[in-house]
Amino acid sequence: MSPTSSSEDLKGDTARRKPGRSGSRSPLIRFLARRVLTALLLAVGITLVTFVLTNLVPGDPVSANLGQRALGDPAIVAQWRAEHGLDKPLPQQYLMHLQGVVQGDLGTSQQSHRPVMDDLAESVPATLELAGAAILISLVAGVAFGVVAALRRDRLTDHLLRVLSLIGISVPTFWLALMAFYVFFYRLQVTPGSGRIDPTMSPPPQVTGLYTIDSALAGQWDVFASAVGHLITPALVLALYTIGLLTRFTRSAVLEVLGQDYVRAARAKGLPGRVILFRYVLRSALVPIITVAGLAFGSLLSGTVLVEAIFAWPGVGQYAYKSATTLDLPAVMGVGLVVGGVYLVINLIVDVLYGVIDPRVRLQ
Amino acid sequence: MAIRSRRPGAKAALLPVLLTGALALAACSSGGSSTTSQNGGTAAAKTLVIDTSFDLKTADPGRTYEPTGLIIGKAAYETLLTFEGSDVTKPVPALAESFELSADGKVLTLKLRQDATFADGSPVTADDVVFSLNRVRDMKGTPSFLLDGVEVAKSGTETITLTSKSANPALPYILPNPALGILNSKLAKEHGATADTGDKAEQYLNSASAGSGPYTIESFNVSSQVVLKANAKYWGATKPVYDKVVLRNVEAATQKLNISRGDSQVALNLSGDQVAGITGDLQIKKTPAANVIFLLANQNPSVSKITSNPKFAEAVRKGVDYAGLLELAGEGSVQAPGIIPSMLLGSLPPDQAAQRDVEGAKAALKESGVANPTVKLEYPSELTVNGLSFQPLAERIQANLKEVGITVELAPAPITTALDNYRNGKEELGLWYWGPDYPDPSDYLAFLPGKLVGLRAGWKAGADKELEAAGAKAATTIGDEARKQAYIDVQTKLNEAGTFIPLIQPSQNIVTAKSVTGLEFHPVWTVDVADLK
Amino acid sequence: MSLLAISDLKVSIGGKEILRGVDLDLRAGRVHGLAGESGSGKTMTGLAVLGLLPHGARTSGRIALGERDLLAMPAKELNTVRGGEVAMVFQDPATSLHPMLSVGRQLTEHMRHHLGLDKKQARARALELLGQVRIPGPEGAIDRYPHQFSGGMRQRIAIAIALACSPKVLIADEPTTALDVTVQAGVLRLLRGLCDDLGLAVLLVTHDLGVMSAVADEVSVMKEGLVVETGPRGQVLRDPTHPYTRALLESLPGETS
Amino acid sequence: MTLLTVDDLVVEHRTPGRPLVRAVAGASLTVAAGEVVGLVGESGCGKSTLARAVCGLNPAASGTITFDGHPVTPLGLRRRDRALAGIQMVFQDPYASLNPRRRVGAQIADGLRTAGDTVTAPADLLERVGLPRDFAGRHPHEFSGGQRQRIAIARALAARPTMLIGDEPISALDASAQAQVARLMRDLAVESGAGLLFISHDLSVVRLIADRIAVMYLGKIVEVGRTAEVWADPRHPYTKALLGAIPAPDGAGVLPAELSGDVPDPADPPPGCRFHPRCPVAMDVCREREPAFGPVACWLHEPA
Amino acid sequence: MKLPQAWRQPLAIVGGVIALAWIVIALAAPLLAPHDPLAQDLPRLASPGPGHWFGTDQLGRDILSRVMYGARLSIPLTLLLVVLSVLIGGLLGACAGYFGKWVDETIMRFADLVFAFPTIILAMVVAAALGASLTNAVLAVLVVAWPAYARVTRGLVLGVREREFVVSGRLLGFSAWRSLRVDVLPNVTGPILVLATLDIGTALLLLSGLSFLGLGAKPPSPEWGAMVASGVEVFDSWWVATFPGLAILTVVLAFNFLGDTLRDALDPRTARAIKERAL
Repeated sequence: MSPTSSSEDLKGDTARRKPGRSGSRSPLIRFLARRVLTALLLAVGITLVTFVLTNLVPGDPVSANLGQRALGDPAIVAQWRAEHGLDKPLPQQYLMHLQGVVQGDLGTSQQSHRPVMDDLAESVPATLELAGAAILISLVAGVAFGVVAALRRDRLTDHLLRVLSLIGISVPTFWLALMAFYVFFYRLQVTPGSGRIDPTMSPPPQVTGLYTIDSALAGQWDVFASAVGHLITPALVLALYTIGLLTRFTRSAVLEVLGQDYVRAARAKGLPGRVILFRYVLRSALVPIITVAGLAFGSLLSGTVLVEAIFAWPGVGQYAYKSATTLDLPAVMGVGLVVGGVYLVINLIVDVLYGVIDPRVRLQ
Repeated sequence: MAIRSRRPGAKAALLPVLLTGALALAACSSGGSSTTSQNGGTAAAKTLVIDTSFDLKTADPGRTYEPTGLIIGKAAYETLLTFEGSDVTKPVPALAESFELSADGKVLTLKLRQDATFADGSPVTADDVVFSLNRVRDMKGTPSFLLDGVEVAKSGTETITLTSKSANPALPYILPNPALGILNSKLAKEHGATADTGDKAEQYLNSASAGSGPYTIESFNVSSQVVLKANAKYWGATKPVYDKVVLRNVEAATQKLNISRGDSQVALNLSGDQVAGITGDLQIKKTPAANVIFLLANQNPSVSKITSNPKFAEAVRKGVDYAGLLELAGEGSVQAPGIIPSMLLGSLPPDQAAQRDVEGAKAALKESGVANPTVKLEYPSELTVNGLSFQPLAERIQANLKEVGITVELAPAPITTALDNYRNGKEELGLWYWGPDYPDPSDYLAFLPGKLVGLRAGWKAGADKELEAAGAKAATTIGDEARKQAYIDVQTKLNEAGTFIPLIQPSQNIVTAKSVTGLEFHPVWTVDVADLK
Repeated sequence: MSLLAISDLKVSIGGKEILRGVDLDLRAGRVHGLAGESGSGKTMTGLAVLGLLPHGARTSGRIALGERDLLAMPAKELNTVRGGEVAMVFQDPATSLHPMLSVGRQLTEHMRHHLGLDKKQARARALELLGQVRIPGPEGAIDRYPHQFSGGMRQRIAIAIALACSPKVLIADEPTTALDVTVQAGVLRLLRGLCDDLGLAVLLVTHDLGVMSAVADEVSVMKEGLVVETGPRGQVLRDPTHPYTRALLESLPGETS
Repeated sequence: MTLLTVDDLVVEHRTPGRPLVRAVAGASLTVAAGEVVGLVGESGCGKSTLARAVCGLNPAASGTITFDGHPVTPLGLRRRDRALAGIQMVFQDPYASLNPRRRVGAQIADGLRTAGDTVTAPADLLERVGLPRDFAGRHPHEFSGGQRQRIAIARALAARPTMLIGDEPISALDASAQAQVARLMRDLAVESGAGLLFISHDLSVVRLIADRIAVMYLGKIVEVGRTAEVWADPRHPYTKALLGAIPAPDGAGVLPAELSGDVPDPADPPPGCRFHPRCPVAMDVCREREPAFGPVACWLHEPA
Repeated sequence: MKLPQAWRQPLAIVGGVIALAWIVIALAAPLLAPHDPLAQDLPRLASPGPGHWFGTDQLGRDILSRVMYGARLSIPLTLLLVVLSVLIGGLLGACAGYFGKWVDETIMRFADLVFAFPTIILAMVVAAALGASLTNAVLAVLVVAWPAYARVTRGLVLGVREREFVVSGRLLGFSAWRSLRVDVLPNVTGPILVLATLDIGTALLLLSGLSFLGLGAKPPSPEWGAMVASGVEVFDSWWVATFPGLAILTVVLAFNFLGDTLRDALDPRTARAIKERAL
């Protein structure tokens, strides 16, 4: 059950966030200190949980990483174990890993034989590009639909959007990905195939790792077009759930704000509807919307595991899946850390946005 | 998290520039301000896109043992011997000019070509050969067993001798394995190659190739794609046709869509069902693969009192509907009469294949004295062989045996777990496959009691003396006809014992665009990219 | 002079009649008090004038602002009346000011919209208004946010906002109910003073007969959607004719009981 | 006989990340059995906090509260001390004071159980607060605010309290119901011989029912006295201002007197007399020293 | 609760009818299904047509029958899963909210930790650790599902705990436990039930997602996610993946329709809106 599945939860969350932010002395420093502390605790927690879980999995990483023939040779197996530190007792393995993490070394992946850092450096931008595009699409579409639904409350448009948004949160992502790929790519032949760009093209020079941005920066417009083309379908598939979620949230948030006294007061001032909507209503409604969007990003990361597989998107979801099924401990822990980090960064962004939007948060 | 340079090419350029010649130039140009227009700018830049489900861990030939790795290894490295086309019965010279096996089968003498050069232009020397082969053996990587007990020595600049302790008639068949590709020892040593367990060259070899093959590695990612680039200085007579070859990691189902739409030119892993729906301007090549899918019935009574009962094994063997399994595997697949696949020396003739006999199976089950047995069938859930998933096979076997009166509980597990149980001989019934490490029947002696695969079936040495004796004889027999007879004898006995029940050889279905010619399926390295035109 | 005349105003929401024919007459410089218990329809009357009734409300009757009928007015035109000619102050300043917009912004934007002032002019006028409602330090106050003010100050700000476009009619809906008595006194004095100085016609909706007695010139008492009694303050509060008004007065914990 | 003694009570509110607020800053008060004490003051002056502290709902930072000889201890997760069950409270919000999921009768029965009363029926208590007996079987949402407040009173009474506390019990009610409910509370308390501490910001209601009035300003009690005396002759300038600000519904058109300035932030109270920044008659001494005495905490009325 | 009015909403009716239909299918699958869901006796990969309206799969099994039998697996397990998450999460959240202090800190930090993982990845690792089976998949989803309830319940309890009737109860001598049981919990169940109804869909999506990844149902059991996964291999035979996917979609949709309506009925603001319309 994704954390985004309940409005109560989210409202509770916003409500909890607002008070108690920052203190009287140096609010920023206190705030940051608390964040960093949380981050550290979370990081340790994540590594511990992944470590324990991965070690609970029956099976031996050796089996996933050596050939059938080599598995029969104890010398090769022992050599492989020693190479990956698996001959050490578990607590020591964990401590060694933590030590590495502290030094910025996530270890070497057992399956790719490369530093986990390098693997992540390749897969994370791919996922960020996909998830970022999806969240962008869902924000724009979700907020727009939600506002329209709220303004057309109880009319046909509203009912239609309500049903559509419910469908959006009800479609199994993996199935939708499959259907989209089958219909648009295979049957209708309107979308490009799997991967991030046309296979005949070289990726643009690395700046951000996001092909769309990098290609635009380099002025390689053919690559840009290809990257965007490849991005659209998976991003849309991934976004559908979030669009549904945000539509519903925006609708209720806007309705709630529309019922506020200050909106009535604004109408009493004779302000045009447009001004009231954008300046008075949306501004307030943005607070819960941002909370949901932040949480939705988390659920998008879940979705990528399923979508990336079907669109052969070389992202962190695929990497995580592969690492988890091959018991590639350093990789799983690396993924855990990155994802936890993303979670924290998103929380931070959400908090900062609260401050930007709401002076009550800012000026305490 | 520091976002490091994404492209291996770029990384290479950042390293101290130790590269010489074309490789360095290429690396710089692709790593620096390279753009697509530059890459694609050369008027007739030809790109070939190959879709395959990656089974890939490394591009270091000394560690490579996975199908995808072998494709890459074959393209980037060259071996002393090779096979002509898809014929694996006769090794032919490659980097070696000629070879000769001594009468006792212990010493293989090879004469090295003098005109071969690595991609950086330096010549392939005897030292490179000795270093490369020793490295594979001593590094204790996955393929090291290929050269177990083989001493490599050079005499002069042209001659290499490989000496084994006992007769090793399979050695010429082993040498073509791309894992035994010859690498530029100077370059490799500069990047950490030490030819022992402390070897550190893998990272370098994953980003650039140090071989003499027609292609070099431009970029390498174990989970998404590998890009090969034509070796502009290839010494051989047949120059690489494509400027760039992209191998993408794509699920079998997607491979089909991609090739149907022209998004790729080669699809390597389509299952029979997927090929059946292919239409349009595509060429389909269906060849029985060298992989043999088999059932194992554990002989260790402490693992299973049921499967160790020989009559029970017989019931299973008679109970399986082989035709039904072939139907699932699709056109081009064949039933495996014995454990040795059809294209190898010593394979059993098709008429010796087991037939379904439900009544016979029921009778055998009755004889076994086990009433209403329930057995657990373990298999790797996500494993596919030649595009064929184990899942439906297991389900069909379950249904088949139900008719006989055997209840089969399916226990799929991720490969790590399943393989672990298999390796430790803990599976009651197992569904696995074996692909030849090298195209020689001696590879299959592993199935005998006390041997690698035999032990996995709980078959300890001494469990079947007669069979073991036949195996020992086959191992040392020299001469094709004699060997053939010896291996047929081994397999007949093996089938009688019933520990392993060979099922099918799936079809390797390769679909190519009309524009692509020259494709040959190869049992060892699947496909030689250099063949494609 | 009658500025705003409400005649036979009927409002129904969801089929239920909330107002059943209300007549009121507001005159310049006079405070007209509208009393009644909760649910009597007094707030609805105030909202009806500005067309701010809840979703799905139906109206009939006439609300005449001079010659024009506000009920029949197209939405666009009504928007120019709102805030421009008729302004409103709400019950709770804690909720009627937007918490995320600065005081200055909430003071100026409708001025710029209605009066076409530029940023600078609007700000100057805003400062003047803040002084007029006796906000200490208008220069500093204008850039602050509502939560940085006390309840009484917020209500003064709300009054300043209402006065910004020099309306002729001010509707004050329970403007002091959310305030403490000591603060209430100040706001009532301010309201009375503005009415006298600017010649505003004020409709003061309140349930508090004490407040009514303090500032209203005329008093109307509502019950169940109808005005049961209207008259000068002294007469209605001291010598009510309608039994309901009497009952209201008697329930009060004053000396009269 | 003094039933409840509050002596120099200090109650602090801590919110992480915010300055400490002394909601009650050294208040003393007594209530005798059968006596009705009205506690008045503006919102935020700490009167509700004081009431909650008396019930053990807010811990005292310093000072003592004694009820019938027992010290009042803060209510933790354990059951409330039996000896303190004699203090019962009626809250402000009639819509939150009853459990919406339980029948009214059952909730009143809770009170009876507390008193160990097996004879009285919940319906009897409903009758006492002027409601029909058959209301016992209904759920709270079927009632108006005034009715709910009566039910809440009935529940509190069921526990046979010797000390009843009303925390703004009438402020959410319609004007016409306010006086009735207030009188009901008084009558029932006095009838049963219990003390009543009645908290309100509405002086006119308090005046109606209280024997004594305590006026609170910014965490302190600034004046205590017999209701009639305080009403007729308020001595503290704040009490004067408070009384002067009440508009009389006499139809005379007299604007109430204004008290300038705002209530200061309780987290940062002014030095000296807390009222001095708003006091029309403030003297130098008021700015420097706090008048920590009674019954009128004002330098003008320093006891000899 | 204003259920009777809520039920008059078209969404609720549609949701109710679909949910009811699925429950009937689940209960009566043996009677309704035209074929044995496990029998491999039909032509392989036959397209939808008479005799096999949803077509057949790779092994020649009737997809319609499998989809019907799938309801017997997915629906009860999903319900069980949600009930368990509500019980575990609700209880932990209620304790955290009511008792506060270190109890709160411990439980909520733990919940935060779970939240920091993408649900499916955590569930994936848990499922892998426990071994692939539908029950283990339920356990895996349980691991990631309870914190949502813990959070919501905690928030609700925090809100209710300070309500005046709860305080009144404590003043009347209720023990903390009795207070929690009598006054607090009954007043938080409504919203939690709504959340649970809405979560039935999410839970089914997650469960079938795990099966899709091969970490759930064991073959040959006709679990919908696993059926979609097997359909991936035979893209051309679109029916293999389409129908089980539609099954998931309709069940999730039905419960979301119901949950949505319930929420409207319960949420005071929207409840008012419904009432207004009904008036």
